[in-house]
Order: sequence, then structure tokens, then C-alpha cells
Amino acid sequence: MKRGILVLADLKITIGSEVFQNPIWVASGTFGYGTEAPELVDVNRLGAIVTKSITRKPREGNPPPRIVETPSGMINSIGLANIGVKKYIQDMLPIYENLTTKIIVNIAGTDVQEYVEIMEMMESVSSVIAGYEINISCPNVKKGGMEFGVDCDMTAKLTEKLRILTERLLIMKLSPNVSDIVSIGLSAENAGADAVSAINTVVGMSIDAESGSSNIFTTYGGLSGPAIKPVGLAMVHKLYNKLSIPIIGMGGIVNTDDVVEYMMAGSTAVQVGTANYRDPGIGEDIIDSLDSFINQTNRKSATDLIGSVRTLS
Amino acid sequence: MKRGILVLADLKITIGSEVFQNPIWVASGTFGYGTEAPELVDVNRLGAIVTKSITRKPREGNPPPRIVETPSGMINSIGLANIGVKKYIQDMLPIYENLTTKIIVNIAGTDVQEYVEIMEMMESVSSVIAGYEINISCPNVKKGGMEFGVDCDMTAKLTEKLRILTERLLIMKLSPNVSDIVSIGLSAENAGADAVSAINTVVGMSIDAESGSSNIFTTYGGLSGPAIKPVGLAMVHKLYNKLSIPIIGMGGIVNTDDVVEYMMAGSTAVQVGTANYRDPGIGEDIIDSLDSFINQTNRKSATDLIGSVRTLS
Amino acid sequence: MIIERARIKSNCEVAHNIWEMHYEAPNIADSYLGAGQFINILALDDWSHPLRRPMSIASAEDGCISIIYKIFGDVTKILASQKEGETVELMGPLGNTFSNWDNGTYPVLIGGGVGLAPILNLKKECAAKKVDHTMIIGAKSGNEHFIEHEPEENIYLTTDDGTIGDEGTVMEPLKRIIIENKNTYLFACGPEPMLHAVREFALKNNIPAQLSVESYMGCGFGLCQGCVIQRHNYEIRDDSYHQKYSLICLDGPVYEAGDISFG
Amino acid sequence: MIIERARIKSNCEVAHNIWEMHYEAPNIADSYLGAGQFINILALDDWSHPLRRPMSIASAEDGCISIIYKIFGDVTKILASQKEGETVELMGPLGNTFSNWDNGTYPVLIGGGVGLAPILNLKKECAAKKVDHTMIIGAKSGNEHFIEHEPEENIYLTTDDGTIGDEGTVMEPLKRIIIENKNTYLFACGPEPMLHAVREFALKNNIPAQLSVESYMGCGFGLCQGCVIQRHNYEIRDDSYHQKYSLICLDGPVYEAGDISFG
Ligand SMILES: Cc1cc2nc3c(=O)[nH]c(=O)nc-3n(C[C@H](O)[C@H](O)[C@H](O)COP(=O)(O)OP(=O)(O)OC[C@H]3O[C@@H](n4cnc5c(N)ncnc54)[C@H](O)[C@@H]3O)c2cc1C
Ligand SMILES: Cc1cc2nc3c(=O)[nH]c(=O)nc-3n(C[C@H](O)[C@H](O)[C@H](O)COP(=O)(O)OP(=O)(O)OC[C@H]3O[C@@H](n4cnc5c(N)ncnc54)[C@H](O)[C@@H]3O)c2cc1C
Ligand SMILES: Cc1cc2nc3c(=O)[nH]c(=O)nc-3n(C[C@H](O)[C@H](O)[C@H](O)COP(=O)(O)O)c2cc1C
Ligand SMILES: Cc1cc2nc3c(=O)[nH]c(=O)nc-3n(C[C@H](O)[C@H](O)[C@H](O)COP(=O)(O)O)c2cc1C
Ligand code: FES
Ligand code: FES
Repeated sequence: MKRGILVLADLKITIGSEVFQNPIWVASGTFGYGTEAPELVDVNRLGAIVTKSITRKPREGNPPPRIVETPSGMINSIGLANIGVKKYIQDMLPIYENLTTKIIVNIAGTDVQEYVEIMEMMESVSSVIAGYEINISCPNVKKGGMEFGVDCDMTAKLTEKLRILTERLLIMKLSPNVSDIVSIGLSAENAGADAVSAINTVVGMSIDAESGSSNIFTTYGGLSGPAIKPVGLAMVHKLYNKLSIPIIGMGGIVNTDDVVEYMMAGSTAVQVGTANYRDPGIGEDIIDSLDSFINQTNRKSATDLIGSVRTLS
Repeated sequence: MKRGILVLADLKITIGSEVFQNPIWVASGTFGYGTEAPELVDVNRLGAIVTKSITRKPREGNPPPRIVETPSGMINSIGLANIGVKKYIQDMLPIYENLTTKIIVNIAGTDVQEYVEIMEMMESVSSVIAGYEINISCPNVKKGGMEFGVDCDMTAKLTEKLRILTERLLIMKLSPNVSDIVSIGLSAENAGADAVSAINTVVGMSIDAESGSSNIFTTYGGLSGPAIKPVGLAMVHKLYNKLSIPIIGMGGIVNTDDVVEYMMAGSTAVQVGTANYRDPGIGEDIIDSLDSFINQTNRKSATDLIGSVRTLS
Repeated sequence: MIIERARIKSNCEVAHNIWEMHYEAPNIADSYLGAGQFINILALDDWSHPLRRPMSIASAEDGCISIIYKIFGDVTKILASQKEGETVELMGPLGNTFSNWDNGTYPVLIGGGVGLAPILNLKKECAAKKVDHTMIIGAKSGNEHFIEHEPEENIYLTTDDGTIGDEGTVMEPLKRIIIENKNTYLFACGPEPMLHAVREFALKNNIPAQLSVESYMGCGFGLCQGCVIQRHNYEIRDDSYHQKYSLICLDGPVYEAGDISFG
Repeated sequence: MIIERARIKSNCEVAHNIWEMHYEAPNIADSYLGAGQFINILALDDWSHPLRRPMSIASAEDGCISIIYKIFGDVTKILASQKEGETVELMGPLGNTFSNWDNGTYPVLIGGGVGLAPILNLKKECAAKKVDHTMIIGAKSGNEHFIEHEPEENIYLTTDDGTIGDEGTVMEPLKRIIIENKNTYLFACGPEPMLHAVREFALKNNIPAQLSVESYMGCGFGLCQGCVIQRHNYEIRDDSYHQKYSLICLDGPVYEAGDISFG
């Protein structure tokens, strides 16, 4: 860095027709609707806010216990507690008018029709939102509770139906609990998705040896945090090798090195999840130090990092 | 515990026709052939030793780097370095005559024929081994490199072929990198396996942000250690709910609580893996403290723990 | 809500496995609203334990706050190893406070185990406002108590094993005190079985009661939706959200006994 | 191989980011065979960093051993925070030793960075056996050196930036020394580029050389098969196992330069 001159690195990245001021987003379910962040956080500095999953009807979520810590991670089973799309449109969309950061609305449903209805309702009103992230890690009631995200055909069908309804960004959020994430990513790409994001949480369980009880009401929950970073990196890299659309990487990001690694593995943008609970300002901190990293390593822009990992074999 | 009287808990467990003195085994690839343990370890106290995977021909394994630490875990890509079945039969089997612990030989192959040949060679000589664990997380060359363990039909076929060849214990070791581990477990059960073991390592990747290089020569490796404990517990519990044969649980076990949790989730026995590298005597320590745990919680025997977790929903 | 790097002023074992830590945390102390509020502690800078640990504020004065904690697992063990002069990142003050104890009723303060932290604090607030009150603190055994059994000062201790104070639970002295005093209002914090018993007793005898409850917390400030408790009377409406479950970190940790239900 | 709980006797920063730690480890010190051997350190009892960390033994006398380490990442940072009197679990002594330095040749000891640890040790062994020798230690900059440049004592320092000793790498003094002395035998430990250069030089000039090499280690005692280095001349046979790759923790860390190849 030149002495006395603050060289700001070019952190901009582009997905579809949207330009984001930087690649640091916050992950669905870990930053509320983007409106609850404590005063000490300047959400407008974030690349984007992905809202917690919205469903057709409001949901109370699962009984407690919903959360437990695990080695370098945590398990959650919130059960998609949310205000529902109607109230979301009423109460949240107007607030977004005053934010300069981009909003990506995460949508969840239990059958294709539900996703479609939510999207139709969202698209029927005018709003500043930049796009949608589709949570396909939900149990599909029509298919006996199997996740949408484990099946290529279901993923393709859902992507197609939603693609017709919006010109905004359509991002399919992939589940890591699959034998072959690349085929599912390709199905989303071929059906018209603008990007895929990966990974959602990994299925996990926690037991209290002393009491003999499950630590989570629903027995299984979603593992997140640094423990799953190697899993996320591997899946992002595999997707990057085969897909043409951008990949938004996540899973265990807690610092700038993690962001750099995810971008090197092939992410165009990344999402910070669990780390927000501990430190809601962590996204901002990472933006600052990513800026320094890019300058100090003589790179021109954040995009130079994308997919740049040097593999050895 | 009565003062002055050492009450030894009943730690015995049974799988098929084999009775094991305790449920604490050491995992394949983490304890060599069972013959290299340092003098300070009394291998005869272990419930069983699962040997590192043996292949038809000796293998040098992958180029370095083969190992890297990750948050609460590690990634390895050893590449099945091993002496091959011929030398194994020659050099190792005689040593086992002098061990009182049970030996489970882990077998790996790249097509069904290879597994069959190894098993035939093993069965053609007389030995004291108690059984086989079949590593089906190997890329199947005949099926374009897809793992045996991600496909029900391949698993069933392989199990059947091997079942015919041996009356010893036949344990199919399941991969966690699948959409539905239960169906694969059921395929193994229906094809005649005596037990399944789970989980093998989770596919992961590690990058050095500073150098921009992969930390593992083969790019992807297997994640093990405490980070994956929640994943192992969930998979064992799901298997236990649907299978009738015993389950041998593993993934991130480093202490007695972990063993208790794995048994409560449904494991009849467990395997300690990564933890041996740090402390090769850890299996013995766990046996002692499992003994105290069972006494202090007024249980009669280790088998009382199996599947005893209290779920809340 | 404030995030503040706080200096440890002292950290001592005050009873068996029970520790008291004082922090210099002027900003949090300044914003503190009253007994019941808590902080969320980042005990280690690394990410092996990703979540902060919530602890009730046991006192807040002169720019300092204190906590009273029991060694439970990994992180409380680390807390106990921390030394004077080290700094730790605190988030707080979080949650609501006990209320209406100064409204002409006779407060009976009930603490169990480390649940005594906010109760001791409330006692100080009562004293400061010269509100007559009684305090009952329960523990398993005498070695977990670090205050004195002083019936003449209206401080009653109980132990399960009878080693100090009344043998049994806090319910024994409570029953007497309720008879001896009029217009009582119960304020309780402690393990769930104790809160359960206090709640049942209060509802049955029509005595107002506030309970400070705990739950696993992912964040402490409303982001994760992890810390819920079921409300007692809730309308199941078509657009029900936060009707059935309440977020303890935002709506609590203090609830009127009749408003919540222990599953 | 021994696992021993060792008491920390001292732990000081001896140069910029470079620390020296002394342990009371009588059993390991007793079994110690010579310069080149290493220990595998369990710096934290929790499992957030599952693997031990290997460190060369820099000295072993009077029931004590020492290491010289550089702060690289999480665990070396923890090492540096450990205090006199604390105890740590060590495994060792592991690996082989430098050899044949007392066989009538003139040893040239070459250390780079923290690779000086076993080299300093070997120097002591040479002195004890009254074997004439020269030592060259390289570093990036002067602040990483903690010994003196004393050409009259046959101790040469180099720095990349020339702040102390010769400017450049260890190769500069090495080339001179080779000319000035007959019958030299090189013994080197340091970063891979340095070992690489020493190896090339030795092979080209037909000078015998032993190199102490490093690799990521899962266990340190032959269980994990993680720590391999490729052999230089190996037969590709049908039953090839440990022909192409050698386990550094068992067969090494010291190899004849001609026996290994740097990928
Ligand atoms: C509002 C509130 C106030 C509290 N006040 C006090 C207090 O004043 N003194 C005190 O000793 N304890 C208090 N606790 C409990 C305290 O948070 C736990 O004892 C502590 O987190 C245990 O951490 P650990 O790592 O030592 O134990 P672990 O081994 O992690 O867990 C032991 C038990 O602690 C609880 N726990 C662990 N992590 C959390 C978390 N992030 N949030 C909530 N509970 C958790 C769980 O029930 C778990 O079973 C309070 C909890 C809450 C929610
Ligand atoms: C035989 C041998 C002798 C060594 N002697 C010394 C010595 O005398 N002084 C010294 O400062 N360093 C020595 N090292 C290197 C030392 O082990 C690493 O610097 C240390 O492990 C770094 O740990 P960390 O957590 O601070 O860094 P990390 O952030 O974990 O890693 C930094 C780098 O250290 C290396 N490393 C990490 N873990 C291991 C491991 N388990 N095994 C091997 N390398 C690892 C990796 O190359 C990594 O890129 C030696 C290594 C070996 C193999
Ligand atoms: C408490 C919690 C709630 C979550 N809720 C949602 C959600 O509503 N929708 C969704 O798509 N992902 C949800 N996620 C998953 C995250 O968005 C992210 O994919 C995952 O946590 C991995 O990233 P991390 O390791 O950085 O947390 C949730 C994660 C957590 C921890
Ligand atoms: C270095 C290493 C080598 C391994 N080699 C094998 C192997 O040869 N065959 C096999 O079936 N599993 C192998 N495994 C997997 C383990 O047996 C075990 O399934 C896995 O590590 C999970 O357990 P853990 O978390 O306790 O280590 C290996 C694991 C490690 C870490
Ligand atoms: S603890 Fe996260 S919402 Fe209450
Ligand atoms: S470090 Fe494990 S075999 Fe060498």
C-alpha cells in the first residue's frame, strides 16, 4: 500500500445483472430480516443481506431445545420460524426502501405450489429487493418428506417454475446432504438459475451423555460453523469445476482467510452465517480486512480470487 | 461403587456369533495393522482392532501433502497405502496368533472382483481373525469412479458376493457422503451383512489462503475428528431406527462421553479413529472410564446403553 | 446493546465450584437497567466454542459488573482459569428485568444454585429503595452456599442434605413466609425444577410471581430464534408467530409465572 | 517412545517471533539419541486442534529438553503463551539422528530459520566430541538471529537483507567453506527452499550431505502414514510399498541428500 494514500481494493462482484459492492453477504436465518441488527452494525456496508426463510403462512417453529453447541460448530433446529410472506410484504419491504445494501429474500416451501405462491405474492408488489434465494433443504410433503434438494428432477422443476415468475436474481441454495451436489447444481443451472449457493447445514445430532436425552427437540438438526468449512469448500470447488453460473459459498466462515479460501475454491460471493451470532459486526470487519488482503497481495480486485486455488494433482 | 470392592461392569457385546470383551475398537487406518502400536499400549485390552485397508496389490499411496488439520478435525488423503493382501497374510496373520484381542480385517477394492479375490485369499489360509470390515468408500473404477457406498445395488451385490465366501463376521462400512445412508444400510443387511459400521470420513477440502494452494495433494480428502461427531451420531441413529443388525459407530470419538452418546444413538460397538494419533493409549483409557460410567450410573452392562437415547419428539 | 472489551478485576471461587468474577465494563454498567438482565460472554477468542455464554449480572456499580457462575463444562472451566488483568469481550446488558417489586407488595426473593446471581442483585435494589423483603436461597449442600443463614435478617438458606439452613428445598421456608406475610410477590431464579415448583405454588395460591428462566442461547439478541420458551396462554391464530413461543433473550429472561409453561 | 507430562522450566522470546522453551522431561531426555530427533507436543488438552505439533529437540541434558520455535499459527501462539510451572504432555524422542559427523570428515552445520534447533544441538555434540566444524545459520533479517556472527569461531550468520552477517543465503558462506576445507560433510535443517539448494549443491559437487526434513505429521510414530517424502531412487516393483514414499517420522527426519527428492 502506498504510504499516505488509502488504496481501496475493488471489491465489486457481479451476479446475473446485479452488481454487489462487495462479496460479503450474511446468510439466511442468521441475520433475521435484515432489520433487527443491533445499532452497532452498519448493514449498508454488507454486500447483501439474505433474509431468513419466508414461508407461505407464518410459522412458530419447533419446540425447544432448538440449539446446541458442538465441537467448532452448532446444531440448530429452529423450524423456519417466520412471519409469513403476507406480513413480510407489509412490514419489511417498506423498510428496505431506506437501505442501500441489496436484499435477497430466502423462500421455503413444502411443495412446488407453495414456493410459487410466495414468489407470485412477492412479485405482485413493487419492491427494491435484488432477488431470491430458494431454500430447497425443506422436506417435500408431496414426496414423503424427502428434501427437494436431494433430487435433480425436483430441483429442475422447481427452478423452472420460479424462473418464469421473476426477472430478479434466482439463486438455488443447495443441500450438502447428498451423494452428488454437482448434478443438482447442474439441474438448477440448466433450468435457468442465475446462481447456486452452498452449503446449507449438514444433518447432525447431539446427545447429553449424562441425561441420556437428545439435545435438540427434533432429534436431528443442522450443523453449521467452522466444523463444516472443509465440507463447504469441497462442494463449492466441485460445483465450480462443472457449473458456468456463479457460486455463492458458505459454511463456517469466521474470518478473512475463510472468505479468501471460499473464493479461491470458486465462490463469487460468500455468506457469513453462525459467526453473526457471536459478533453481528463480523461482516463489516471482514470487508475491511479483505480490502487489505487484496491490496497487500497485489491483486487488483476481489474477482481475481475466484476459483484461483492451485491444486496439486 | 462398594467401598473396597472393585465392581467391574459387564462390558461384553455380541455381534453375530462373536463376543467382544468390550465395545471399544480402534478404527481402520488409525492403528496400522495392529502390530505397530508403541510398547506403552496394551492392544489386548481393546475390544477389537480393525486393520488399515488391505488391497489386492500393495499400494504406495498418494503423494504428499496427505494430511492437514481443520477446526476440531483433520483431512487425510493417504490413498490406501498398504502392503497388499499377500504380504499381509505372510507377515501379519502369524503375529495375530499371539494377540488375544479380536482382529477385524478391513478390505478395499476398486471393483467387485478385487474384493472377492482378497477375501478368497484371506479365507484360503487358516487364521485367528474374527471377521472383515468392507470399506466401500473406494472409487469404483467400473462405474466411472463413483463410490460403491453411494449406491444401494452395488452395495447389495458386493455384500452378497462376499457373504458367500466367509462365515466370519461381515461388516459393511458405510460412507457418510450419501443422500440416504439408511437405504444403503438396509441393502447391506438384506444381502447378508452381520453388521454395518458408520461413518467413514466426510469429503472435505483445505486451502492455504496465503499461498493459494490446496493443502492436500489430491484436492479432496476425508474429514475426521470431533468436527464430524454430530454427523456420525445422526447417521448411526437413523440406521438404528431402521436396521435389525448391529451398528458399529464412529466419527470424532475422543472420550467416554462420546462413546456413551454413540451407544445411546444405537451403536453396539464403537471405533476410535483420529484420537489414536494424538494418544495411542486412548482406547484403554476409555475402556476404564466406560467401566466407571456404567457402574456409577447404575447400569448393569454396556448393552444397556445401546439405542437408549431419549428423543423428545 | 453494547459490545465491550472488559478487564477482569477479580475472579475467585466463593463456594464449591462456584465462582464470582468482576469486570470493569463502564459502558455496560452504565446502560444496565436492573436485576434480571444478563451479559453474553466471549470467553475464548478462537472458534472451538462458537457461541457466547450468557450469565446474569449479579451487580453493576461504579463502572463494574459481576457475575456468579458455576463450573459446568468447557467454557465455565475456562472462565475460572482467567486471571485478573486479562480482558474478555462482553455483550450486554441483555434482556428485561424483574419489575413491580417496589409497588407496595412484599417481595420474596428466591434463588437456587447459581440462580442466586440476579436475586442477590434484586436484594440490593430492594435495600436501596428500602423495600422490606425476604430472601431464600437453596442449594444441594452447604459447601455451595457462600452467604449466611440469618433468619433474623430475613435471609433463609436451604440445602437438600440439611448441612446448612433448612433441610429440603426453598419451598419449605417459602410456605411459612407466605403465611407470615401479606401481599407477597415472588421473584425467583434457579434450576427449572425449582422454577416449576414455585410456579405451581404461585398459581395455586394466587400469589403473583416472576420467574427468570434460562435456555440455550445462540446469540442473546434476537437473531437466531433459538432461545424460546412456550407461552402459557396463547391464541392459535392463522398468522401465529411468536404467539406460542417467546424469545427469552428479548422478551425475557423474566416472565410472569402465569405467562409461560414448562413443556 | 515415551509419553511424559513435562513441566515448563522457562519460555522466552529469544529473537523476533522466535521462542525457546525448556521442559523438565527426564524420561524423554534419558532416551534421547542425538541431534535430529524430535518431540510431538500436546499444547492444549481440548480437541479443537486434534493433532500434536512436532518440534526438534534443541538440547537434552540433566533431565531437561528444549525446543526453539517460531510463531506460525494457532498452536505455536498457544505455546508462546504458556508459563513456567505449567505442564504439557510430550511424546518422544521420535525419529532418527544426524550420523557419521564424527567419522573423520569435517562437518559443516547449516541451519535456516527455526531449523537451527537441531543444528545448535549437533554443534554441541561436535564440541563435546571435539570434532572440528563450521556452522552457518541463515535468517530473513537480523532480528531473527539470537546468536553472534563469529567468523573467528567458525560461526557464520547470513541474512537476506544483510542486516547481520553475510547478505544473502547460507549458500554464500557455504561455497567458501567448501573450498577452504577438505573432506566436508554437510548437515542441514531449515525451510524447504534452503534444503533444496543445499541438496543440489551437494549432489553437484559430490559432497556428502544429510538433510533434516519436515512435513505435516498426523501422529509422529508411524500410525497415520501422513508424513511421507518421496525417495530419490526407488525401484518400482509390483509389490512396491514404502519404496517410493518414506515415512519421515520413522525413517527420518534425517536423510542422505541423495536418498530423497523434493517433488
Ligand atoms: C439468561 C441466562 C442467564 C444465566 N445466568 C447464569 C449465571 O448467572 N450463572 C451461571 O453459572 N450460569 C448461568 N447461566 C447458564 C450458563 O450460561 C451455562 O452454565 C454455561 O453456558 C455453561 O457453559 P459450559 O461451556 O461451561 O457448559 P457446556 O458443557 O457447554 O454446557 C453445560 C450446560 O450449560 C448450558 N449452556 C451451554 N451453552 C449455553 C448457551 N450458549 N446458552 C445457554 N445455556 C448454555 C446447557 O444447558 C448445557 O447443558 C445462564 C443462562 C442464561 C440463558
Ligand atoms: C520433524 C519436525 C520438526 C520440527 N521442528 C521445528 C522446530 O524445531 N521449530 C519450529 O518452530 N518448528 C518446527 N517444526 C514445524 C512445526 O511443527 C510447525 O511450525 C507447527 O506445527 C505449526 O503449528 P501452528 O498451529 O502454529 O501452525 P498452523 O497454523 O497449524 O500451521 C502452520 C504451518 O505449520 C505446519 N504444521 C502444522 N501442523 C503440523 C503438524 N502436525 N506436523 C507438521 N507440520 C505442521 C504446516 O506446514 C502449516 O502450514 C517441525 C516440524 C517437523 C515435522
Ligand atoms: C440458527 C440457524 C438458522 C438458519 N436458518 C436458515 C433458514 O431459515 N434458511 C436457510 O436457507 N438457511 C438457514 N440456515 C443456514 C445458513 O444460512 C447457512 O447455510 C449455514 O448455517 C452454513 O453457514 P455457517 O456455517 O456460516 O453458519 C440457518 C443456520 C442457522 C445456524
Ligand atoms: C489417516 C486416516 C486413514 C484412514 N484410513 C482408512 C482406511 O484405510 N480404511 C477405512 O475404512 N477407513 C479409514 N479411515 C477412516 C477411519 O477408520 C474412520 O472411519 C474415520 O476416521 C472417522 O472416525 P474418527 O473421526 O474417529 O477418526 C482413515 C482415517 C484417517 C484419519
Ligand atoms: S438467543 Fe438468539 S434469539 Fe434469543
Ligand atoms: S506422522 Fe503419522 S506416520 Fe508419520
